[in-house]
Amino acid sequence: MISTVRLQSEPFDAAAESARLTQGRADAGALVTFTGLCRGDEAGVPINALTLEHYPGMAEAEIERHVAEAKARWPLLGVTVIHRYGRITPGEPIVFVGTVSSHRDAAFAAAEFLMDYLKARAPFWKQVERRDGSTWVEAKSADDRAAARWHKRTAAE
Amino acid sequence: MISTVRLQSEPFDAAAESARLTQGRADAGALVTFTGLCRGDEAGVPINALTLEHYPGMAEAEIERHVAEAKARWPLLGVTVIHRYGRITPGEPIVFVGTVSSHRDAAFAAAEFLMDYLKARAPFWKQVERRDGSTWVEAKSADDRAAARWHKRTAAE
Amino acid sequence: MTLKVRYFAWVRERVGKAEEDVAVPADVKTVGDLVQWLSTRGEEYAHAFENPKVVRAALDKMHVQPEAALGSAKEIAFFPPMTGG
Amino acid sequence: MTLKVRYFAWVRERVGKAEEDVAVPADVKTVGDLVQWLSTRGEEYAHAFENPKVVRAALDKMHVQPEAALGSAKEIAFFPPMTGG
Repeated sequence: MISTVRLQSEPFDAAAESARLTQGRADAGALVTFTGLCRGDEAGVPINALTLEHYPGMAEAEIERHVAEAKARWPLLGVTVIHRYGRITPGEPIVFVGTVSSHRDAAFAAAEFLMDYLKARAPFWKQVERRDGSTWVEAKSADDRAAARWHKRTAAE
Repeated sequence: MISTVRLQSEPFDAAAESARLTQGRADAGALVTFTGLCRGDEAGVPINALTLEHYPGMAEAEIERHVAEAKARWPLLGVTVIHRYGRITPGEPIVFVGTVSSHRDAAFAAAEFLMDYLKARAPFWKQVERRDGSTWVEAKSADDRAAARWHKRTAAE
Repeated sequence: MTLKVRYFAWVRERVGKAEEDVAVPADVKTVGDLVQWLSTRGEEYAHAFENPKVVRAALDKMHVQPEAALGSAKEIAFFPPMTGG
Repeated sequence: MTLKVRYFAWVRERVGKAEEDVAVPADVKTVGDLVQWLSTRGEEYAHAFENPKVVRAALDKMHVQPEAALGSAKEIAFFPPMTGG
């Protein structure tokens, strides 16, 4: 299985990353991609930009660990995770998760699992830049719950 | 909300369709795409091609109806569904579903809903072409169950 | 009543044609009645409908159950379970 | 024992620095002990850790709970709940 994990400050091309995942292979039946983008507003108020702070070293390790867990849980043929840090303006991509499998259930489940974990566990912090100053985005308890459902599933297995 | 539904025999560029869904918009927080591809084997046996037969008129209507239902259930900003018919060789895309929303849960749920329904309800039939002849793919009861889970959810609401 | 009947996938192959116009007798009221009546029209139909539970139907391009009344429909289609996506 | 302590996001802003090397007293055994001890070092620390439940910790780049022993770790980090993805 080919897996790619990248942290970078530069923008990336989600479409090209998506194409790369299935290029030249005939065993892939299903490709699921998630692209998280910077919106022009946060809670209804316009923003100028987001700035993402991260914990270098730990962020890579956390993502690699979750990619390994996804590979152990589902029959994956390829995984790509890209997460940006630094200043990101509205319309730009922040995060990309792409999963390839022979069947759609595995590709969907692995992509959702990775996104839930990135939201709740990967050491990134978003700061919103508005005309009148900057504020840190508050974590949502919904994100913790979304990540927790994968724990429950393990326990039930 | 912009929605695109296309049935076509020609191949399509999943990456370009994916890029088109979020181009030039700053309200999209999440893009989920699913691409179904023709595998080089079916149940472990190599294949030359798939041929998809469809019911013109009904296929479009069924897909449009499910796109409308997805729009009613989730706050979507954009949906694209493309389904091919005719002869498709290994590595080529068969189906594409792309959903855009401000939040990831809606985008994931709508994409899975549309794929489950396409599998179980859209009038397409796959024929596998092997060196020694052609056979029709049998429907999987797992696909019926996958589609049925969305009914249950409605009943519980 | 004249109804356009269409066949898809292996139902089409067994019947040996993609579509035909059929004069439906007055006592054939439902989709199920039509399947039964078609089955009496020859071996190829009997073969196509030998397991009626497997064959699905759409009336004027909407999925229907065997109990559905033909009513004033213009077109009916018979096909195996779908395998798209 | 000397430990590199790193701060992120608003914890960093409140403490007023991104990292520092700290000589940890022998009776500071756990992550929770360290938080308590840091809080006594000045107003900026007291402010950063005023609600210890909100501040998360990672020991040698792994998430840990307050009960975790510092052991022979080389680096600890404190930060708010994560908001990536």
